[in-house]
Amino acid sequence: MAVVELEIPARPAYLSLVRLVVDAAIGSLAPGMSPARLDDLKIAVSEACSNAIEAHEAATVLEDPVVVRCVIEEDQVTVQVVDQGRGFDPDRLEALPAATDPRRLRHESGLGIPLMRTLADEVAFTPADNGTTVTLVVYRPATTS
Amino acid sequence: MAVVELEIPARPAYLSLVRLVVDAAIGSLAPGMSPARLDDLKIAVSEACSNAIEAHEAATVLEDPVVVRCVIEEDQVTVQVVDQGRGFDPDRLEALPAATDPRRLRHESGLGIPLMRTLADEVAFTPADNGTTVTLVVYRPATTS
Amino acid sequence: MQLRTEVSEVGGWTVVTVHGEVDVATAPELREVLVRLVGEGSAHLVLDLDQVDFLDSTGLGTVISALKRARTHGGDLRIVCTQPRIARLFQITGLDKALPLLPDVDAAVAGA
Amino acid sequence: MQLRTEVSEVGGWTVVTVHGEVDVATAPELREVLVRLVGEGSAHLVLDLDQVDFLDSTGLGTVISALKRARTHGGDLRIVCTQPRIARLFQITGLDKALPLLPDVDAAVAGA
Ligand SMILES: Nc1ncnc2c1ncn2[C@@H]1O[C@H](COP(=O)(O)OP(=O)(O)O)[C@@H](O)[C@H]1O
Ligand SMILES: Nc1ncnc2c1ncn2[C@@H]1O[C@H](COP(=O)(O)OP(=O)(O)O)[C@@H](O)[C@H]1O
Repeated sequence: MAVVELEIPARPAYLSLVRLVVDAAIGSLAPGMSPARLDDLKIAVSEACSNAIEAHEAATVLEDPVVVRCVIEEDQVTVQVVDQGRGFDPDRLEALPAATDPRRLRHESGLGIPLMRTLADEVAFTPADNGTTVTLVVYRPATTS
Repeated sequence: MAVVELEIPARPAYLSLVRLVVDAAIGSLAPGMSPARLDDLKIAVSEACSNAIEAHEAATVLEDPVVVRCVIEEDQVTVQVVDQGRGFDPDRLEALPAATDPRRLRHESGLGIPLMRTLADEVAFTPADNGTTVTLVVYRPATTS
Repeated sequence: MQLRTEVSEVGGWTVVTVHGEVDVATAPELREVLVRLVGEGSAHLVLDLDQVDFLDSTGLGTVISALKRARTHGGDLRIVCTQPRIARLFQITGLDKALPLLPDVDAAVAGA
Repeated sequence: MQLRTEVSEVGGWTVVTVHGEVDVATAPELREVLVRLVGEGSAHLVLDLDQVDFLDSTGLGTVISALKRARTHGGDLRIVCTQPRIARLFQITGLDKALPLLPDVDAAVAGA
């Protein structure tokens, strides 16, 4: 198991650094991940970080860092995004209208969590005393090493 | 002031990730640093991390992470490399023979700290209870923003 | 990497080619370009996403918002997108139903 | 990025072109290539560093070690290096005094 942890200021300008680190830490150090799965994970992590940064803005804790932890294991890669915002209940989010429903286009936001749920193999939102931890897991195919 | 912190396993395979993060965190977020000074800083940080990783190997604390902290301020960029090795006294290192001395070529190692001292504007080695903190500072020219 | 947009005219449509990454940091820039174009009377927009390196849900939101704005002003918005990793996001969110992904600018202008 | 080496022959010299990054993680690989070549009788070496993306003190140490090994075996080692950011490291450490940096493989083979 290898752990790479990144702490960033809660600012959108750092999202691209997060993606770069996920790419480098996982792309080069977790052989066997396909580029497509790595892309999926990068989008999911970026969504989780965007929400974390937004949560720090909403809670006016902009001085506190957002933590991104990558855990590389034999059979899976886990990325945790830890924020210190006010938390939320993921089960109480408004569901999006069906894709064919004309009202679907009213929704310019609220797409992040549905994307995460599709792109990652496992997603968990864990409330903490002080914020939220989003855990994203992508499975790795068995490698012959 | 912006702080980006990276924690890596004490393994040489992660050195290239460290350089990438220094490049991305400082190159894109600290305007005004010339590419040449950024290169200098990247080499100095890489040398400090190599020593930190070596120190963890020597102290058999390979499970403990090495921490790289980038602090971007108006007039300077600081990178600290924090290890949990056994520490050392930088003033007691053997001096290299002069460049013109034929014995100079006997020295295949011991080049890292002399490089850091030349490449960074300030270098400090701070012993801690538990390891060493190397602080590397590179000045930023005043920007007109 | 920054966002960069190129604007050109093809067959009466205003083509906006997007380069770089579209995320929370850069989407406002893209939104501004699109709002300005519609404001200037260019409500028939083709958004070419084939040079995009990254796009997230904020990017999708920006596209929806521009589509609605274009239609409100009597125009429309058409998307060029053949990169599977970008197209995938429109498919997952069902947006490709409302907003078909076209293979190139000519197809977009032809509306096919 | 990994280290990659290409080996060719020019005018009786064995030219090793190094691509990628030379650091603690990859220097052992480079060292192995150089040791093997000298062991196989190719003690006249040109090390072309112009395709290197990164080199640190471990890389410098590997160069010194290969130089000594080549000389012990009746040969020599010559460096091609025109990238200022790599050349700078040889200058700072004074190694360019013992080991001149040459502008290209032809100059290295000519020994000029
Ligand atoms: N880490 C978080 N902390 C607090 N609230 C969150 C967090 N993540 C998501 N949320 C809430 O869930 C909502 C839906 O998130 P999401 O699906 O990503 O869409 P969007 O961010 O576009 O609103 C957010 O608007 C926010 O209210
Ligand atoms: N962080 C550190 N912890 C413990 N010892 C260190 C550390 N950094 C440097 N040293 C000691 O200083 C010596 C010289 O370091 P350096 O000049 O980088 O050359 P090298 O690493 O090639 O020996 C090392 O060999 C090591 O003994």
